[in-house]
Amino acid sequence: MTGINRTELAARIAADIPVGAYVNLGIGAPTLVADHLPAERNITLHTENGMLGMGPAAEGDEIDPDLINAGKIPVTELPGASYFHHADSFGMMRGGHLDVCVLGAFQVSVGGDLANWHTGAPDAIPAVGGAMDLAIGAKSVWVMMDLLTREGVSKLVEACSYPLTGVGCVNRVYTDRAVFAVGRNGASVIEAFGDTTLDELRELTGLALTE
Amino acid sequence: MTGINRTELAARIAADIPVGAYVNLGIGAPTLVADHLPAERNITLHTENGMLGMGPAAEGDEIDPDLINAGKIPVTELPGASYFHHADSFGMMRGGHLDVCVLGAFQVSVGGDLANWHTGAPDAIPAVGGAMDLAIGAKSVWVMMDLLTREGVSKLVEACSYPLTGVGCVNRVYTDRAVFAVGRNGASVIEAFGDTTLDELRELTGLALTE
Amino acid sequence: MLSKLTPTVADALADIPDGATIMIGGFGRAGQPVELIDQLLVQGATNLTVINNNAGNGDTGLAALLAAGRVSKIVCSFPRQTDSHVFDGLYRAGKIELELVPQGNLAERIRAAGAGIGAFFTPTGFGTTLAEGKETREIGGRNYVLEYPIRADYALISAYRADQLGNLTYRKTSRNFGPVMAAAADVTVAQVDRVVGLGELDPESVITPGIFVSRVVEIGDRAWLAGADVTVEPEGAEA
Amino acid sequence: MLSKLTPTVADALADIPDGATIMIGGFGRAGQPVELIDQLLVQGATNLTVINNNAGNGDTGLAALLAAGRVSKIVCSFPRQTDSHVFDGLYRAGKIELELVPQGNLAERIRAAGAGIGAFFTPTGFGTTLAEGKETREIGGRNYVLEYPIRADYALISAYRADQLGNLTYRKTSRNFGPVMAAAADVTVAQVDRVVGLGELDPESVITPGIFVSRVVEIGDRAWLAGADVTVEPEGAEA
Repeated sequence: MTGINRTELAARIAADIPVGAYVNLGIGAPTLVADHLPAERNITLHTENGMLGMGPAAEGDEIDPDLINAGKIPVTELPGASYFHHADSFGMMRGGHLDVCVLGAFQVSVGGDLANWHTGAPDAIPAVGGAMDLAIGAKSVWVMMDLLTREGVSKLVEACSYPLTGVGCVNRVYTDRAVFAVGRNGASVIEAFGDTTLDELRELTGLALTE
Repeated sequence: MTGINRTELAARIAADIPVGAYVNLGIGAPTLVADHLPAERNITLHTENGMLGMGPAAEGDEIDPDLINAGKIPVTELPGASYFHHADSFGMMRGGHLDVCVLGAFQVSVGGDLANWHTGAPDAIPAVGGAMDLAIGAKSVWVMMDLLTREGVSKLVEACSYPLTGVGCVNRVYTDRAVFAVGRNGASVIEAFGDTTLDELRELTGLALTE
Repeated sequence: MLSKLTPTVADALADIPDGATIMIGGFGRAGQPVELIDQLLVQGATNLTVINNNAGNGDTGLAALLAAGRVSKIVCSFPRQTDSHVFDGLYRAGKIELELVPQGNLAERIRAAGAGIGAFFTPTGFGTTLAEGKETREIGGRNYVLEYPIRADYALISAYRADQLGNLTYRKTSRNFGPVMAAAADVTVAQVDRVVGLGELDPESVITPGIFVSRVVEIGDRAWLAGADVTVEPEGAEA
Repeated sequence: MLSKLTPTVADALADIPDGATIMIGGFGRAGQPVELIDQLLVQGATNLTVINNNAGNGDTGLAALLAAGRVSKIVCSFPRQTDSHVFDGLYRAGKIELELVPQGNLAERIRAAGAGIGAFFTPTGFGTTLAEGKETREIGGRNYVLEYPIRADYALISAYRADQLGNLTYRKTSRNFGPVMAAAADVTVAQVDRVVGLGELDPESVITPGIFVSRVVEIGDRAWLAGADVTVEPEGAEA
């Protein structure tokens, strides 16, 4: 039973992003996708704190405290960039203008529900940021995550047990073992990695996955 | 029985506009008010088609088809001007940021209802433009009009017979005979012009005006 | 490199089908996409719904499109003008449907479509005939009318400068409906005076980011602006 | 000539009363009105409601204001950060009230206050615990939550350049909440790096028109921007 590593997964996701797309990459692992988007594919990156045309992380003299991404990391500006205020930036997301948004998740349900903002722990300090906006913030919302927790429990589930970030908002789930389509018709396997089989995925997830 | 002419009325209105105010002057007679706002009073004019800091009408070489006012007349730009789009411009009005808006009217009721967009004639082609937005578009909404129609009928009324532009939105009515306050407490006379008396105004309008 | 630049207005509007809903920018002459409107007449699509602040005037542009019987419905704030005889005639003859919308509600409804807002409560129009039949609500002591988004299949707008990514700047009061319409249509076509090189537009001054623009057609400097580049006071202005 | 220029931050914030609702701009460090926040601590007003994207971090700025017990309620999207120990402690001790709002709803609710919108239907948050108890509605097959405007008595924001009329420009991603907050408060105080002469700001590039700004305080160039004027790539940037 094999899968792919995080770098390979980022490359796999990048390969599915259409040429010329406008894309928001969530904080954390999804930012790795940017490393696999060569300039000739003309992907424009959006950061919800008010910019289109975001370039790679800033280094050395490039670092400018007025130019950061949603993770508050200094970034750079590409030719053709533009700046706008927060209401315009989130309107851009809510209005469905971005083609793809890639997010991390605690859990995704077969129906496309997303849980990625809160573990549900009663003493946790809640913090949502832009998570719920990103969840409904693009024509296609893709999740990038490991299929299983460290304890071996599937994060692709029949119904999320963690508090929801969005309802029926996820279209695809990219994991280290397989790529899944989720939504109204339930979960199906788009591609299994390595020698992973559909039966294995059914066993790992406990879900009635279709091909 | 005397009153003041339109130029005097425009000057009278201008005198009531506070120093430093942001003001929208409606199409028609209200534009005359601009002639009585000297630069040292620091009044900023708004035009709802997307500009603050509008200057006088453009003449000769100043005329620029990209720079017009709400009446589609070429205007000029003063130092410190700014441009913005229609949603932002009407948000500025609706949000109560303008200090004063001066409008013409067919009728104003003692409660402050405004009728200035439609005569109610069944065969008229309706056209509202920004009238309903202007009616609720400033902290103070003032009407500039003759007190009587050419037929001698009062335009300050108990209740508007023409279709309404806004409900309870007018604060003051500046006419050739007197200035009235209108609103929840009904109509009162702020100032009568010339030798006009309160009794005359009551007779002309048929209203129980207070002082 | 990918580019949104489209060689001709004909290419830019070729795929507009019959029955399309089309936003057209402009307030008076300022911001009116003249060449795109003229091409829409040539292009032939019919049974159109047009969203514009006005309903055409004189006998050219939008008025010509109306006169050719190509517009079945118009959504606007101010159809009646001194020379709007084409619209007037069609309206009186019952040959065109009119949805009259207060100008600020029109702008905000278009903005709502672009920003993914499902509906909003506006004070404008409350208690008037234009709010008849609409849901109302008192919020915090003020009365509001519930209004819904207005979107379109196409938006035809005019801007000043563009780059190949579709980033746009406008000029003075010609900005008007352009930015909100660009965000509210499936396909936005912008005609611009000039296309500039990538990186030549100041990212701080881009008014419509390219994400909202599908196609850009360079028209060339307008006669009265010829010779005047990015200036505050163009020379050779016409009346 | 009248001017909104105010000599010191102390003058600019002198009239803030106890119990005031105060918006504070910024996303992370970008756009944070550092000097105004520090002055708010000096100024002494207490029982404040603060609207900000975050809830302070480290021990300075907003965190210091919280630590001094001056804030009774905070409205924000992301209070939990690696070094938000001041807020964390107050929250766990029940000493501060938190209204958690998804970031885009926060921005749109602030925008609604400035634009006179009574309430709006947003898809963000539908079906989540943050929408519990809120009115919902299905419109056109999509589910929405009704959200209300957020206004304030004061907005404290940071901008890049200003003129005496209060017209503002921003710099890069420091624009963030500034423009919407400026329009949503009764009194907006902007700290800026530099004030320029009237007419020096391009009217096409003014992001916040002066109508939304009550007071402007010139702070001077920030250290890492010193020597860099209106440039795309400042020299001497710090980490």
